[in-house]
Amino acid sequence: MNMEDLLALGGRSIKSRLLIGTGKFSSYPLMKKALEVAQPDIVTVALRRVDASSKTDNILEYIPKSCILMANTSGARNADEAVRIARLAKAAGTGPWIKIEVVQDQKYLLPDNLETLKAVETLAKEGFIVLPYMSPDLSMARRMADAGAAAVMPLGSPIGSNRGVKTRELVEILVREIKVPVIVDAGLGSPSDACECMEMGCAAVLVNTAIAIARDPVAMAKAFKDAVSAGRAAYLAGLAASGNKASASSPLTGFLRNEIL
Amino acid sequence: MNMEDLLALGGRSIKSRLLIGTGKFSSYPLMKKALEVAQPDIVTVALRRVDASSKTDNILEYIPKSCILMANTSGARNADEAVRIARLAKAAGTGPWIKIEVVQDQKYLLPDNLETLKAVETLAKEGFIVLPYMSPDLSMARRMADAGAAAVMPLGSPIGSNRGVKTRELVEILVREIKVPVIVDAGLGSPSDACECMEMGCAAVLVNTAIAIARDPVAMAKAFKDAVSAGRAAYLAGLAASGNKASASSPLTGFLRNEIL
Amino acid sequence: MNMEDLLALGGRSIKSRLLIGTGKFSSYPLMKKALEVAQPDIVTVALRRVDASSKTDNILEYIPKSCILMANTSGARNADEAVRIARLAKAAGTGPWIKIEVVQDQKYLLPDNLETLKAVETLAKEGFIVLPYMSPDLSMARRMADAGAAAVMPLGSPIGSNRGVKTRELVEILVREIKVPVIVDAGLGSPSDACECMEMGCAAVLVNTAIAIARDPVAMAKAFKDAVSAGRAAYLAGLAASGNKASASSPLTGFLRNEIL
Amino acid sequence: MNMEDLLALGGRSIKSRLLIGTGKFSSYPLMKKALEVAQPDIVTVALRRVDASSKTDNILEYIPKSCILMANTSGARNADEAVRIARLAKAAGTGPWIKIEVVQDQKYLLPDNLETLKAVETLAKEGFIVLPYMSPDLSMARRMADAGAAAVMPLGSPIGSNRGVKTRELVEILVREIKVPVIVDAGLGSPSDACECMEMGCAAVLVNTAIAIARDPVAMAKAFKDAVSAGRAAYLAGLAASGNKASASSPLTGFLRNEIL
Amino acid sequence: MVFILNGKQESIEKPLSLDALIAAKGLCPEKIVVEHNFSIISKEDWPKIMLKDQDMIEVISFVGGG
Amino acid sequence: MVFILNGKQESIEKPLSLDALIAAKGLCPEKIVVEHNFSIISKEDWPKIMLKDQDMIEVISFVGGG
Amino acid sequence: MVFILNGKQESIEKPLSLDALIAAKGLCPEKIVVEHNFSIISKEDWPKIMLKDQDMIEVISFVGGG
Amino acid sequence: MVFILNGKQESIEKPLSLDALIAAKGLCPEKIVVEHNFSIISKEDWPKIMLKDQDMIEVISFVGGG
Repeated sequence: MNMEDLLALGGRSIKSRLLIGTGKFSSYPLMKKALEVAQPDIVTVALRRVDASSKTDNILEYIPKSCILMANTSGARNADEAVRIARLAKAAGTGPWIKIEVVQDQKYLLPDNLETLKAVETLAKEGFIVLPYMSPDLSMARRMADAGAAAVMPLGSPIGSNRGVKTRELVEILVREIKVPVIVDAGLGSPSDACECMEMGCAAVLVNTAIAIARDPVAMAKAFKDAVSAGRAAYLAGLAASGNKASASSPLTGFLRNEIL
Repeated sequence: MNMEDLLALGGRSIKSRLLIGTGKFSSYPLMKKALEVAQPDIVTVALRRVDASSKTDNILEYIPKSCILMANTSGARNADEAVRIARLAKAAGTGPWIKIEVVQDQKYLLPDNLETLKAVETLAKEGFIVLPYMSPDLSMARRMADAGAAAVMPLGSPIGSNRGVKTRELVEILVREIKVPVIVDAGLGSPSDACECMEMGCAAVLVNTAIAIARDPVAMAKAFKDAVSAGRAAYLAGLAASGNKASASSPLTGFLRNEIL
Repeated sequence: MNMEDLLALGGRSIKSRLLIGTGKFSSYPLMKKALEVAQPDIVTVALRRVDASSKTDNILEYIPKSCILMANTSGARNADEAVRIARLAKAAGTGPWIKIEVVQDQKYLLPDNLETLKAVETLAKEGFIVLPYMSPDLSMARRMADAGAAAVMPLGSPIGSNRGVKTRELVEILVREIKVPVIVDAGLGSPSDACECMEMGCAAVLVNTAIAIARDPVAMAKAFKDAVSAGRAAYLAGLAASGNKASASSPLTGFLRNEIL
Repeated sequence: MNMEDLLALGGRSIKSRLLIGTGKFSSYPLMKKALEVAQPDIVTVALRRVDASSKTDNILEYIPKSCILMANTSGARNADEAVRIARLAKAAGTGPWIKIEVVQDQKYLLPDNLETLKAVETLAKEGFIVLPYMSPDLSMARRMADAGAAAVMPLGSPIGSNRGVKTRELVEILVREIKVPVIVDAGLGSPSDACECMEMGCAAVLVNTAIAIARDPVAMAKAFKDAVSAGRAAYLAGLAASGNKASASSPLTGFLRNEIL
Repeated sequence: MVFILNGKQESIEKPLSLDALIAAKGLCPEKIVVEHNFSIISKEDWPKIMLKDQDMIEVISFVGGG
Repeated sequence: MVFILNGKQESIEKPLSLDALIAAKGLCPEKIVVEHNFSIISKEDWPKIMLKDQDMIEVISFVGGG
Repeated sequence: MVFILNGKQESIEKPLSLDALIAAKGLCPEKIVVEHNFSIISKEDWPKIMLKDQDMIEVISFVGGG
Repeated sequence: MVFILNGKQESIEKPLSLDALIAAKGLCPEKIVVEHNFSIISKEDWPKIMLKDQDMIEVISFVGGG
């Protein structure tokens, strides 16, 4: 893949278009191995109350130092809570990168676009690099971009469902119409799903569950990495149009008829 | 991807699960570059009457010596013609590898499974390594395997249509039920299509048009190569099941409620 | 279909779950015939400046008196304009029924959920029966319902595109989670699309382009009417689950083996 | 639906394009009710060894006399067995109509196209009206038609799977290329599936499981009947093409801008 | 004196009421609604409204729409 | 003497005709078809067929099927 | 005197500073962030904060998340 | 005397062997295969084959194909 194809995001030049989430791995060491093979530039983490009794490791020690840490605001049910978590995350040392995730609906974990927009407005003003997880809607994506979102992250299908890009129709429109990068987040279940997103012209994808709960998360992480660069390369190389009829790839050899020309 | 994951085919151990067709490239040198980056083990060619007047190059000089040459029988309308072309190809030096392609229908270029089966029977007896291009039908695929086909090559969609794996329902059944490798041939339009086939458990894919007529065939060849290994790796790594509901990848942080536990 | 299966909407009991739009018909008399065969209870119309010079007929004379007239706010780019059009429509005699349509994007004509929500709030307070055309997003659909929308009308695909229910994943969630009726509006291109929506549990569908520009709009109107009742009936009759394996519908006759039992 | 739109099949003019199978109903009286509302012209039955001990009713007494009885050859594993069953059926009084069903594969119950073709040749010569259940393959469908099949019946998906028209790509080609009627058999799970087949230009559909195991088979039978006529009507009425962009169905009202023209 | 009717400027010499304007334009009262300087005027009030300079009048009716 | 009826072996002492067998089994002639050693026997010929040792008889009727 | 730590009420007899609390709980300062009555307190300020009755303290750290 | 080469009729006066024909046509032996009256002729046998009237010769080579 073209070495010069870097993604400009939050003032950085991002090499890997595969963002990886750190939830659901059976162990930190396993997660570390997966991150080492996938080599993401951006890795997401969450925040939680410390349980003084349990002596769990510090997850940050298992994430390559080269990675940009992006905390998410999971658990937030409105803009204020998201803002509060973002500030805690910054104080805790993840720096300015924040994935806004505001969810009211506990069944499908679908984002609340309106509260998410409010959080984008506040945090962008405070200098955060804001990547909102959102429901694919052009009008709200425009507002988030105008409010200073560094990218928009529409869902492909519900978080952890591994159902793929079921929202393709709407995501394709975002890709064409929104001026900031479009990163598909949530629901991608297989490398071919991620590859498809990149072929559509998405700037990147964020994957967590499909890697973390695979039988072999390390091999799956590598598979996603390769599929993402393949899809990006295909997008840049110009996919041929599809047609309804067949078009021979071999000459329809004449000699078999023995016709006298 | 696991170095030991080789495909046993025709008595050989095949490393690359991407077979490439050589038709439709705008030039032989361009084709050569594409083959050099994609590094296929098996490359298909066709036969045609020599035109004494035109001084075209010898395509074989543009195909890496390391590649297995597999002639196809394109142009054949029945088993006898396919057998005749196969023998000519062998005499011309492609060795025992032959892709059987028997087509009556000139609009969709769909294979004739019955004549194809007859050609498989004859050529397998003659010691050819026979890979039949076929319409995805379990009963005929079984017969071809029993008749000595080294693999079966069901179509994803019509040749050159770039429509993808429209026959997924039937191809998946072949993968589960047929004892020889299943190689999807024809119709794959993008790397994600190829990746999807590999995730389904196909042994390999054969791609020509989608690479040859891409804006940048060399980059597209590389993209297909990466997507195929990604899909294979994902198959081996065990894709997680997909579900109808969401499943949180982050803890639903408790501290925001400030509830007194 | 069960005679008692009526849709409670805006204080009325609606018999036909096919709402029809009146745009794009080649003539008013043709539209009249289509409405007569489809027998919708609710028909949408738009508003426009009178052109004193042209002596066009009054469309209302071509709509059966029994129909509920529902004006749309097409042309509105924000809530204020939508409210203004709604009031004009009411003054012009369509009564309290209003379809809110607020569109900024002129390429895909996608609704602006936020301005649409504001218009719902204002008009519901004024006593309108408000049906918002919206982008399928659970959080905004909930707000519209809470603000007094009589139903929510998510798009299946862009207006006039005839692409079908490309937003199925999100619409299905609305059907399960939203307490007001879900009516798929826009993009339904064929009776099978409408039938599919009803099988999913949608309360109704709104169709215009697919009927108006069919070769035979009258026959197509009847086809949509039948497909909608078929889909509704299937939903009520309880569709059987689908499986991955086959399940014989005939006994696998024993006598052919002539086995001695 | 147009009264003159009759299907010429086996020398008869068929009014209903919904053929119904009689397997899997919880009781004969229930089946009878379903047949009475769906009013099929053609109904399929199977043959089985009489169990002298059990005193089951005669299914024929529960099928309207007006229906054409078509026995299937389920249980046959090759052409000879199918021919033998066909002759028994004729002797038993179903007359010349026979659905050929030759299945080797007991997991997916997929038809054996080659043995099916042989049975078509034999039975057509004997004067049977032969409708072969087949795997959607153009070359074999052509042979069956040439051998005298009255129609070809490609599967939509495996028998009883209720998965719909997963073979659409291939069935559409049969519809365009085969000179006899194409009737989709097996796998149709919902009325919208049946409607879709008819919109594609199929001559008819054969449904059994989706009706028989619905919660309310009688209502479901009616739903399929209506969906089939809707789909046929839509096909005749000329479905409008679908597009990628939106196309306004309402005038984009000018007065809101208050611009001075 | 000038006024704006459906976005087009028009000028008149002598005083004119809304209903006279509608009549003059040959518009059918049954099928239209009239907005005068952004407020909707019911038919019975048309005679009471005398056009003033720079008045903005919109005359609207129904058309096909989805 | 033994014969096979629908795959089950049965034995009889004295001669038996097909129609007698059908009657003995209480099968309704209207709804069945009988195959004797692989050839279909029409109802009128049932009385003519006397069972022989090792005869194979199939009695078939219609059931639900798709 | 009582205070709320991560939602659990705790009581102490003698005065306690934030850093003393963290130390007492055996929490590793490097991996946590502390919120005192809804305002975030940087490590260097922990010693300055003496717990008061009804104070609400949250101690947060990173975990895996998508 | 006439023969058919790749579907085109050609005529010659004096006797001609297959290898002479190939040479005359300027075809590169390495990249072609020759069929003479439906049987494939290996390069070493080309000189032995003298063209006869109505002979049918096909000269084939590889091209791109999928």
